[in-house]
Amino acid sequence: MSFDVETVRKDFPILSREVHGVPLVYLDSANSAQKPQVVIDAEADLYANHYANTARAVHTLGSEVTTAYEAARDKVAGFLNAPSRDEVIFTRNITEALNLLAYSFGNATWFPGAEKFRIGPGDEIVVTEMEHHSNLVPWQLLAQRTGATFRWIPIDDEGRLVDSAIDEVITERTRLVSFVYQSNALGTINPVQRIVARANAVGAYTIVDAAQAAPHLPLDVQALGADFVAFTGHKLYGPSGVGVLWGRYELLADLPPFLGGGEMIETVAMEGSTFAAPPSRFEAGTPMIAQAVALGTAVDYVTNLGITNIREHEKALTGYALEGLRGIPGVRIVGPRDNVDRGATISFTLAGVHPHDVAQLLDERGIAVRAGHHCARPVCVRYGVPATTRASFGVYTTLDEVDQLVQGVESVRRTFG
Amino acid sequence: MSFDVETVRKDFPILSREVHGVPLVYLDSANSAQKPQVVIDAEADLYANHYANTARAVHTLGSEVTTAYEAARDKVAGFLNAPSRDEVIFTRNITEALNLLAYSFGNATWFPGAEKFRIGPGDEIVVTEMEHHSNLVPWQLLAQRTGATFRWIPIDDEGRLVDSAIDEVITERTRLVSFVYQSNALGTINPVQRIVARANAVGAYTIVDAAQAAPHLPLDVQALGADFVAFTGHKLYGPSGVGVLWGRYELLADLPPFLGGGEMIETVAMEGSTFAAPPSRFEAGTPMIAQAVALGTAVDYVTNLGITNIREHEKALTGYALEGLRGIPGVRIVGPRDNVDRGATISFTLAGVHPHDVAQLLDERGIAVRAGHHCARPVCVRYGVPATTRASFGVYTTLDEVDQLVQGVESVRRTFG
Amino acid sequence: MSAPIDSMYQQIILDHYKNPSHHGLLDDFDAEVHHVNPTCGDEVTLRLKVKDGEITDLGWDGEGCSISQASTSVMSDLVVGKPVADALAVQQRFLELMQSRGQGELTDRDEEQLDDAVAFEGVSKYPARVKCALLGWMAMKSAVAEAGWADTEEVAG
Amino acid sequence: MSAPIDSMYQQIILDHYKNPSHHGLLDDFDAEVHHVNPTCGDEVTLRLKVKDGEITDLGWDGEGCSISQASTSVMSDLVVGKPVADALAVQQRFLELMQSRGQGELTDRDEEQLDDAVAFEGVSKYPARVKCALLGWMAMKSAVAEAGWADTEEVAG
Ligand SMILES: Cc1ncc(COP(=O)(O)O)c(C=O)c1O
Ligand SMILES: Cc1ncc(COP(=O)(O)O)c(C=O)c1O
Repeated sequence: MSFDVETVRKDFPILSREVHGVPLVYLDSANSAQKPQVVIDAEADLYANHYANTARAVHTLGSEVTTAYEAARDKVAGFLNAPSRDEVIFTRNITEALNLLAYSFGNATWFPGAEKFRIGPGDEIVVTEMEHHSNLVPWQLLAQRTGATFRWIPIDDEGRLVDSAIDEVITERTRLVSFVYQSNALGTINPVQRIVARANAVGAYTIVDAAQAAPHLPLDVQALGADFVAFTGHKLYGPSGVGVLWGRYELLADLPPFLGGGEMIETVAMEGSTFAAPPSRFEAGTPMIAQAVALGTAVDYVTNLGITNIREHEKALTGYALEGLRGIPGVRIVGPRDNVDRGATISFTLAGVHPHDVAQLLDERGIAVRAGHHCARPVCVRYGVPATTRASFGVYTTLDEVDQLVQGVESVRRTFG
Repeated sequence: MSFDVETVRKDFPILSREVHGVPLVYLDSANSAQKPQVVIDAEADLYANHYANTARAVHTLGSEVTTAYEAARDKVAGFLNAPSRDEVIFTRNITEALNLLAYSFGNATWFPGAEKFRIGPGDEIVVTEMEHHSNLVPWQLLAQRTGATFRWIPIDDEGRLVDSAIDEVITERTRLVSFVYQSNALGTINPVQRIVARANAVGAYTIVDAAQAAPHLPLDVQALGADFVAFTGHKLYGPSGVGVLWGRYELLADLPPFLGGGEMIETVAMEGSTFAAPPSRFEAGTPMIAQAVALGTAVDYVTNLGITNIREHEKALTGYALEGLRGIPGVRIVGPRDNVDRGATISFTLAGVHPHDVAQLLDERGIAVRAGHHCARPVCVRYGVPATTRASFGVYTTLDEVDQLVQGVESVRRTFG
Repeated sequence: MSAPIDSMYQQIILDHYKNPSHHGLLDDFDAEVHHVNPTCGDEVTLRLKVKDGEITDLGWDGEGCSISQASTSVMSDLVVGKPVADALAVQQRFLELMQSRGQGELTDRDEEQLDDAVAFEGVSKYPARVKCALLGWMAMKSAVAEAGWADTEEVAG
Repeated sequence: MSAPIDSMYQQIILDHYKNPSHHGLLDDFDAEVHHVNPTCGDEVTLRLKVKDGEITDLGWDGEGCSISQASTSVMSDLVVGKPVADALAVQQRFLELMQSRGQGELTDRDEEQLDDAVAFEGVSKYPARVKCALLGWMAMKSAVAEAGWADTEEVAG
């Protein structure tokens, strides 16, 4: 590990908190990550010293805030290795980014010049069985609106996509494939390039849900090769309320608008309106100004730690935790059991104890983990469990915290034994 | 005035800033308001001490943050005098709130059980000629999607709705009337109850854009009588990135969903999904957690000052400013000239000088005003001007600042004279 | 290594979870209801018999966390053999306790009335878990209504 | 009461705004373009004549703020009578100055080349106004291309 975790921890004020009289052990970063002081300060400083609305004012504050907002766009473009800053669209979260695409594709039905995005009866929309609801429901709804068929690539017992199904499910009828890079429920890292290659071969658009990948893996949109990639700020140590959609400029340029309103227009008349070029076309209304700026700070923070250092750090934690948890009688890992092609997120069940009870008892020891279906209910259905307990790690997680997790689960087992 | 403006000013850190070496005179609150320290602290405190994701975790931080988020909903419900807290939906901004309605009405075309919201050819959607683009473009797009007819109530030379047109334009064919309470471009306060009564008489749904009303006028949804009311947080001294949609529960209960994703579902299966009750149904994905909480703080702040005190304070400022500006040769007020049924927003032109030049020269004196079409281009078209200069006031604005504005405009006139 | 003294998981709760009372569905019943907690998926199916204004028997089956299962068990012990009015009164008191956010003051009378159910006091501090604790109680209330004994006033009067 | 010394509104700008050069459209021209700044609605229509690689005449009409109108006037003075290559070189230098965000260093050569246009240096500090200052210059560049003299290299060589 090329960064010192104890130094990193000092950047996060909440980590000095106690819970039930014991120090907080925060193992719920896949749900939402904690914020370093620099990110908190970035928002506060903007409000206290430079705040105004963006892009709409000629006065000094307006100019300062616009510069800060657009600088955040540059930072995100750099983080994603995007060919152009105009390909970076700020959204509320990744959920909005994915719905933006679903609605813009839907609007292609009637929007002039957008024929190439049209989807209708006979066409197929493909996702995977391990999607987060935010990358599943928008496409189910789009299929219902357009009459297209909704299909999915199944997962195997180890929590991986069934490889042969990739070629079977993605066919000449497929118009669009939207899939997760790293699963939030299983930890699985999917073969993005393999899927993109298959989709390209049949002429389907590709969308990558990088919500869980962004904080943990290098995210190079040119290397991934997909048409659209989205992530969410709050999991990347950024503030709540901001996310990002990246898309190829030549596609964004023809994609119909989603939300109508201020700043996304070219000209408005009562008789009809025309629309601005990307990214403005997709940023209707007053943006999440302070949040986008602070997301820029978060991107800097992560870049400074080094995403490969982070990956290395988390990989060590994951291997150690998998080993510890597998050693407890009754523990079943839901997802890849080995530390290969998987991220720092571990879902498990404990025989005879409901996941909510596991999580609650861990909380009484200061350990914060999540229990539930993690917004990926089909995964639970697939493995025949009502829910799982999930521990997930971040830049501030220590091996000692993993020890506490393992001891905690062992103690839960004995309480219910 | 029952509050002391000098005391209020101390709550806003940015007001001690200088611009071009002179103290900031911020007269652009209608664009976005400045933030009191308590609002800035509310976000920062949440991140530093209580942060986690909402509604998804059984651990202590998750429980604390959920409590804080839901308490903000209670505060907003109180602020709006909403019959039920479940009628309060957090959105990104009012632009999203209005688009949410436009898309949900659009989804009624195919959504089971939503027949009563269906709009199609032969139906009419009505707005006014003074709408902000955010309450105009979504309805133009909805009309295009559904084949409905888009109509509008015209405005007169003084910047008021043509009263007789209210009855002429809203007819038995009207399905939906969406209109602004207080115009951001003209300052006009519209007769909400008059319009709602007419719409009710013909069985049309009513939507009130209260973006400019919320910070300045009592906003009692029960007294207004409309079906839906929306506002935006950043104009109400709250953070950027959060807004509110209020709707009658019995309507929200049947309204189709908008964005699909986490937390808006009841149950998800690959074969199809069902949706949660309001407000969750309309809050897909991780919400603007810290922003909603801080909006709650902003609502408390405004409530403590007292909205009627604020109105009184701003009315005095507006009267004084109208008088001062009207006294300058070449100044034309665009909007109501008198201080009756109008808010603390004054648009004007100065003969022979472009509005951008007026604003820029005022900025050189530290005075921040906005120049442009204020996202209401049809208003400029109506009055045959390319743009206007707009000064707008807030709780922290002083009579002395109004003097500086008037002197500034006079000086611009002489510079170009 | 064990849970803290003020743990939500009182021994009484664990005992009821491991050995639930009135578990298993009745063959002879006046009403059946099925309740689900959509947030976490906990489920309970409950059947009961009412005779002359008294809950003469109750049986249930369920799936979920220890809080929902144990609470249903405790509820069953408390209401079987009681007049409907009394059962609903206990239900009401339990509901209030659960909604007290850890601020509930238990009088001696409460302790007597709620018996084992006082062990759930700690749950009220966790809004996310309150619904778990209430699941069986709400099901009982619905079942009573289903059986035609809804109106407390009337029954009590 | 007047604007500060470092005002964006240098006297030169105000003078050009009040008495614009080459204002009015030509009847005899090789190319016409119409440019609009969508952000603020400023417009310019520009016609020019090119003969033997030299801009022999140029006339324009427009609407908008003093920055866009004065800048177009200054540009006209600078390019009329110049070889296309030189005009485009000045245009390029002006563009750089505008994009310098107030950090542009003006050499003596720049001052000579840009002449009155140096008065717009202050505009570069205001991203929102840079497009205003560039409007006429961009129109000129387009018009030259339209007239068939796009490639600087070629023209210069
Ligand atoms: C009347 C009115 N409606 C809608 C809006 C849009 O608000 P927002 O940009 O916060 O969505 C504004 C302000 O910009 C407004 O003044
Ligand atoms: C894989 C994945 N996709 C999408 C989301 C949705 O993110 P958000 O709620 O920020 O929109 C999440 C997290 O909740 C996730 O883990």
